[in-house]
Amino acid sequence: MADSKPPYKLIGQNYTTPDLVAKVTGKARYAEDFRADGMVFVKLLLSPRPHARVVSVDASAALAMPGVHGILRASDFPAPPPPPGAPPRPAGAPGAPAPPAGAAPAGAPPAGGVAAPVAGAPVAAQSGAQRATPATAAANTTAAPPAGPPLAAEIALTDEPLYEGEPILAVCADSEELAADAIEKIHIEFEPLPFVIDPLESLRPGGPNGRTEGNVFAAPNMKTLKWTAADMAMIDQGKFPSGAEAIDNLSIGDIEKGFKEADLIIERDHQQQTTPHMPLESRTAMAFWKNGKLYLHGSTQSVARTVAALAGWVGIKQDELVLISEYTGGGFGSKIPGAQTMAIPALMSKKLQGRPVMMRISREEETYIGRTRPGYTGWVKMGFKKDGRVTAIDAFLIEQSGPYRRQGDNATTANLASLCYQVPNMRFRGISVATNTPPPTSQRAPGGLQAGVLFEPMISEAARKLGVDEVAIRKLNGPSGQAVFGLLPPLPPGAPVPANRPRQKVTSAFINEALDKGAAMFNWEERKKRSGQRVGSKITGVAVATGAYTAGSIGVDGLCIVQPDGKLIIHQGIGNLGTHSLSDTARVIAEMVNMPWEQCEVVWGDTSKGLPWSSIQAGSQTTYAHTRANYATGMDLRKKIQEIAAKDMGGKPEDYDMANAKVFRKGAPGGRSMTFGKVAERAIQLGGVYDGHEVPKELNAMTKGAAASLVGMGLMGVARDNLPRDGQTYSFLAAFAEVEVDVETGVYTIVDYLGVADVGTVMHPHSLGGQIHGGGIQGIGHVRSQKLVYDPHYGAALAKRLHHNKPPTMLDIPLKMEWAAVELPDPSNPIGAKGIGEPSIGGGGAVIMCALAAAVGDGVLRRTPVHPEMIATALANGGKPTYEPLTSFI
Amino acid sequence: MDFLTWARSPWGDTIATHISWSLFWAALVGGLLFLLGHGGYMLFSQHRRRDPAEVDRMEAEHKGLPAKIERHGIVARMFHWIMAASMLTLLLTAFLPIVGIQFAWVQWHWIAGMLLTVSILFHIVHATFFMDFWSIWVGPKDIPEMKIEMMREMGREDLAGPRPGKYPLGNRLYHLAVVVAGLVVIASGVLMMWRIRNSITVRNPYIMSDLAWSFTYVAHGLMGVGFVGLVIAHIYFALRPEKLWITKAMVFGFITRREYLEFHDPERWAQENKPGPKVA
Amino acid sequence: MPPIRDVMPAFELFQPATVADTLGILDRHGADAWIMAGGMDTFDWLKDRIARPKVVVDLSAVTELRGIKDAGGGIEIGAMTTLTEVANNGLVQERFPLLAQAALLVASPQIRNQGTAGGNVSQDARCWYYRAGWPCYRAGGNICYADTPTSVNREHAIFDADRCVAVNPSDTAPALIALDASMVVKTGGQDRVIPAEEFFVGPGVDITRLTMLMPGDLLTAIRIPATWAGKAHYFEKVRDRQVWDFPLVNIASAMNVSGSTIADSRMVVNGVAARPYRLTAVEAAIKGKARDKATADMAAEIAVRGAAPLRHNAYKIPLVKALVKRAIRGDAEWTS
Amino acid sequence: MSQDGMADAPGLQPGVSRRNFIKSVIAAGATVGASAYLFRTTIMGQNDSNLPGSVERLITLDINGQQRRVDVLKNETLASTLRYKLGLTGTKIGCDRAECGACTVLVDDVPHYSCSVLTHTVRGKKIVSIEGLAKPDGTLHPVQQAVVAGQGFQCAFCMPGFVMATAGFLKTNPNPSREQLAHGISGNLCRCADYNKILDCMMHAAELSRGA
Repeated sequence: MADSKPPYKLIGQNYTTPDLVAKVTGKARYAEDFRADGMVFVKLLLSPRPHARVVSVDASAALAMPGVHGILRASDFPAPPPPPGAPPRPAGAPGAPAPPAGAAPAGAPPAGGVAAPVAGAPVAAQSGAQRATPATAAANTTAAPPAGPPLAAEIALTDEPLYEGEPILAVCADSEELAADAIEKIHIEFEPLPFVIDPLESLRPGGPNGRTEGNVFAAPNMKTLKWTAADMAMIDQGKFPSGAEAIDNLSIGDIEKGFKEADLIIERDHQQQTTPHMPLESRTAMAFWKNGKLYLHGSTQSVARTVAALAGWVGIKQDELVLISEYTGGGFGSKIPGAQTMAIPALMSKKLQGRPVMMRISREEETYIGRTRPGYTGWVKMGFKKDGRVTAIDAFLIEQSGPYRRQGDNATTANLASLCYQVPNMRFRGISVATNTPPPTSQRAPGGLQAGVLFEPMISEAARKLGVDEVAIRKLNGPSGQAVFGLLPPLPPGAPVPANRPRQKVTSAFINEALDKGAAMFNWEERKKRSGQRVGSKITGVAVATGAYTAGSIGVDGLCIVQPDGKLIIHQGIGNLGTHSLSDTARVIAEMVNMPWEQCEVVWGDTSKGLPWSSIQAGSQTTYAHTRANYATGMDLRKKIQEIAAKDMGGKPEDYDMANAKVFRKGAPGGRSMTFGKVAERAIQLGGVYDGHEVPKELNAMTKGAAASLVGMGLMGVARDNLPRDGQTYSFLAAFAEVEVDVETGVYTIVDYLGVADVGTVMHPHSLGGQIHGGGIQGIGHVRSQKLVYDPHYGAALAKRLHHNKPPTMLDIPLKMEWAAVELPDPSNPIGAKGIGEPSIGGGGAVIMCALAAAVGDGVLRRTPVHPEMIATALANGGKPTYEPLTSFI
Repeated sequence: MDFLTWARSPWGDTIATHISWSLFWAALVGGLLFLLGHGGYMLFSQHRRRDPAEVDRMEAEHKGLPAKIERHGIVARMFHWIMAASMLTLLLTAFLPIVGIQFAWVQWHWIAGMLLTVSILFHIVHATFFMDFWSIWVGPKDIPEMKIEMMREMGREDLAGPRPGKYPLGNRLYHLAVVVAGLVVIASGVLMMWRIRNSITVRNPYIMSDLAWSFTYVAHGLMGVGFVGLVIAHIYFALRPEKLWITKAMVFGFITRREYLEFHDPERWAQENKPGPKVA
Repeated sequence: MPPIRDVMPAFELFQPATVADTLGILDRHGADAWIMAGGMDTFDWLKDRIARPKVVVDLSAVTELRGIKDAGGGIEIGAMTTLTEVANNGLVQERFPLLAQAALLVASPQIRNQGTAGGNVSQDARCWYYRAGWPCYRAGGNICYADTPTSVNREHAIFDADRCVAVNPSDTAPALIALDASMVVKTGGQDRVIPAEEFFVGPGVDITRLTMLMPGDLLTAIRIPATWAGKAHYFEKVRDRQVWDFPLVNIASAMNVSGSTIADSRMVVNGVAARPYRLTAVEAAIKGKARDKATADMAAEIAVRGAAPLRHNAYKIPLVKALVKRAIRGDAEWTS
Repeated sequence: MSQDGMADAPGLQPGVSRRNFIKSVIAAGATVGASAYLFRTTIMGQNDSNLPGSVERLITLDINGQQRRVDVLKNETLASTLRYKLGLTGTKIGCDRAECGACTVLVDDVPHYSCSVLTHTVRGKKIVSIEGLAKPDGTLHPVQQAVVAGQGFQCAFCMPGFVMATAGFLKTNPNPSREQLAHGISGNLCRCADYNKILDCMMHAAELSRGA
């Protein structure tokens, strides 16, 4: 569709986003910045136990305190929503056709790491289990037959806390001080229940189950799985029992054949840590009711796609909710449709006849309820030909799945390996073990970051052992064009094997071009010679790694108005979580009608202002989805301007062109013209499709509602993305890095980092650089320091402070980082753009693992985070890993 | 005032961690008050002893008695003094830091505790099999003696009634208190060995629940504080002039024939016509 | 009582302007008074609602406690002098660069702008079990949660543990001991000058505090004698993050090197015991020895004698060894 | 915020149980004698303004060049006062534990974590928050200008703190190397990890500051 480099005026240019000045002057208002007359405060009572049943609550002393207004408990919430697992899975299941129009627009991309809130299943929408990876869908369809009732979905308060820190009740008072004092007067009696911290302990015969329903998630709910004594004996010796029983099974090809063909086989045990999302703004919310409507100031990644979820949590209709979230202080997957806890102030306010209720979430509370990326305990075996070609991968990954649902990152990890290495023979086995630790959800490239950290060091090791260049081995195995990928569920016993079981394909893959560009920029050939060289006490490690992730969905709407004052108002249902996609994709409409950006305004973040249906701000979908939707909307607007011009100035619509907020005959910008303001006035006179009286039937109800609220305001452009797409959209990143390891102390410095992205057309260089580096650094943080730690005896969180869970600081990363993009447009997007948020993180984490291995030796570092002592003691010990190889949460 | 110190367990349960150290002061003050009270009473009250004339008469009667009668054999004395040394060490190491004299006390405390435990175990075996086990115990049959002793304390020296056997009643009651307190304190103390690093146990504070530990620590503290009173009383009586003969016996092992006759009921602790000193 | 955090309990606040007034307030309130210097440790105790002092005595207005002055070739640092001032002070940089470096490596710029010299040495243990408000030995209870078969104790002690295995987290404390500093402590009308080494106490002696400061005591100044000015100094801190992290292990050493011989030295590591751990055996062993690799190797072995690692912190033994070697090596070329 | 959390319960503050209170009184009586005990009851109340070092709740603060009269609790942090008493919500609370830097403000030109400063300690000092950085006519401060020019930051929750930390640092070192600047503003976390672009912007800010 798009040529290699169309001459855009706005797209690809740096500009100042419309929210920036407000942010830099302190005027931008986040959820906690709102105050209202008579506002009262809630504080949460968190469970001190990792798993227990609340037997009794005596809050009489608290409620008797003057200034205490009430408490909210789980029983105050609306009837439990449909159980997870029940709602239909959107696109992406093997062989599934494209999603039906209007139903559930491809919210969740195949290996995408995001929840897809689906109208009708609002609460489940946040569930990671909802994420429809082909692996998830497939694994679930082939698991054991249904047993027992469906699992209750997570709600914001509970009477059976499943992890330490889970909120049990909320107390509302005139001040937080008073609410805190009141909480200390509440007496709760618990019935203790067994709990699980380390998943392996749960698989031990006689080991505890994290839930009364079982210890592992197996569709549609749970079952109890215990490994054999022989398996456990291996674990006690520090070796992962790769032959043990699994729940999820997916494969492609024939792994036995693949390993037979291999000239080199590498096998590794592996441990990755669970990490918190930890956005800097916690999930604070303020709510009040007015005229039967709930007004909620919350912190959410998506806006349009939070409405259904939040309305469901509160138990109201979507049109009874006004959601205000103009600024969100980060989410990274933890606030895709906001947070369930937003319902707490909403319901408390309802109890208090609509009085404004503020719920500030502290950093410690955020650490408990703010969601996590699940860690893995696992094992991988890879086979390589002499030339470096991957012949087979066998992976067994146990996921620390938290107490509520199967997260499924592990299946996504396997799926991505099948994409990135184009493996002919692969098997994935997985178990999602219920742990009584804070629940996971999608975290920036769920499964993708873990995949890079898991597989990429093995690719580098193979290259070293086979004498193949590390860039070359990645090019040899990497995908290109419309590469095919994906694993398949086992066939029912006895069923005939179909000739071509359908797999997925990508819309574009230019990872090889990214590797070439990066190698040139990084001076790879020269620098790799330094790798492994020691000067003084320091060894240099130089490495390359790749990462990939989903980068776009389809089927959402766009909406804009040209006003009689000549301004183009672009309405965006997108949340403002800082990625700039909010305005970057708005510029597509301006580009389509050749409108100076200064005369455009973006409306966002307040559902009372008329916002169109949008993708979720997750899964790196937004840029792709909304360049398409806004392209369609811009074309609609352009067509309508041309039609009005033709009506007023004669000729055919296609004779007209436009620039500088004027429409004129093609090739005659100086001739007779109409200003857009005039066009808008005419549109209002004309009515019908022009001013929003008539809108396409295919639009989402939310867009229709928004359009209806804006009828008669000017010329309306509105459209749904009906553009075709053949395949799934993925973006890629090639990362290069150099590290310096002090072998005496194990302390290492990341000297240099370069990320080269295959993201199609560059929309906004400043923003793209920020995403490439931001993702890269989050990957670095995962590898070098971040973690969650629990005391196994009490099941209690220990790493509750930032200096415990250690997000990276400015001095833990290179002083200067570089980035580039290959700038080859994706053929399935009219602008050629793809997403970048998630593809950037896996490569960043992976390349540091690879560089450390280049410095200190292969196979030494098999767990993250890589603390200095792991390096120092392993080196002192002749390269043998000396840490606990399989223990979680330390 | 709380008699225990309370804390919130990691799971939010209220648990007792110790006895309140004010109880230590109470025991100390109580012990000293008793000492003053008893001393004062003894100063002003009539000393009850067998009439010397009667003793003379008895001495004449019991010609078969040796001049020196063994009261405590060498093993029993060793046990007593080892126990005394370890007990004093235990009390000093436990309570000096509380009164503000700070030093690294734990190692001394547990070593002394282990010594005490071993010596008590030995004593139990020894007393069971090699000593007159029942001579130290108090039972219902001692009630008449108790009554009469009380009356005698009130000055009714004229009353007839049983005299003590080998061990005076006070002695035996004291022993009973020490047995109870001692067994509790060493049982709890031995458990507490798992709470600290030492060369005997492998540290594991989780061998019992938080609640069970609460009881353990409170019991240890209560009995430990109890020992403050008991030890004060013990030392006091050991040093009292009218009891010095017992103290001397604990040092040298024997009493004189006269002391034997003066303080004991030869019926209840027969020493006549015995072939040599009894095995202690 | 259910846990609730991040809401400070109420307290009475005093902001005296002089040391005399401060001592009066402390005397009046005894153990009910909580001294706040920079507050960087205090706020956690208050916000966690673990400490609930009736009275907080804020020293920020006591100007006489601020500043660094020359004291006969040595220096005297007022207890309320900020760490930024210590790190940037010309006298400190010139005479005692290891102290300047130690101060510069504390936490983050804002913390150093507010945290004080007195507060940094007086701060409490950072053991995450203790800081969670669990009733451990250090909190007056009867258990160490960090030394059990299942505890996560990567950051805990390898030396001189006695029931409690928490470590002293200070960066400046080992530097001050290495420089043979002393602490000026006032109580009521009484002044005491205590050698820095004796200022810190281990759990064997007092399991509930890291320093000898008792209620009513006020640390007013730190005095550093001229003895080690201009000698060979070394400070290194190993930590997970390069900002806002406590030392896994740090080392402070001052050596008097004449020619290539170590005439005398003081060497202290921290993060390994409840009090900064002075390596007196190393000091004695390297006295009069050549400053070379053989001496460094020998010193490293001596340094870790008696170390008793826990389940997750055995790495501190080779780390102490490495740091001792590096301290002896200084900027020299040879590597281990 | 309760304006009178203290006044409600002099001495018997919320959370201090009666039992502990009585215990402390007994302890006090035992250690310092009866006169001190009587004295104590007065100082635990509000009626103690004549004692040295005692604190008035109604104070005047110099904030962004204005004198603001505020009723400040004894246990109130500067971040709370700014945000909840004075409506200056540009200062963000990210962790409330002096770890993230989002609440950074200038106190006499020196960057401080305002979540961990008692408001009473900044009486008589010059406070500048993000709202006070631009000139009254709206001209942005050089640091703000540089952020706008370089499209710095993503979610920007950390931005006010970073901007204040940089503004403060540049006063002490107007011509820093990139490394010096990184160290100078390293006390602020950015979870979007836009550090590289932030540093680019702030180096530009140093240039602009020198030019201005």
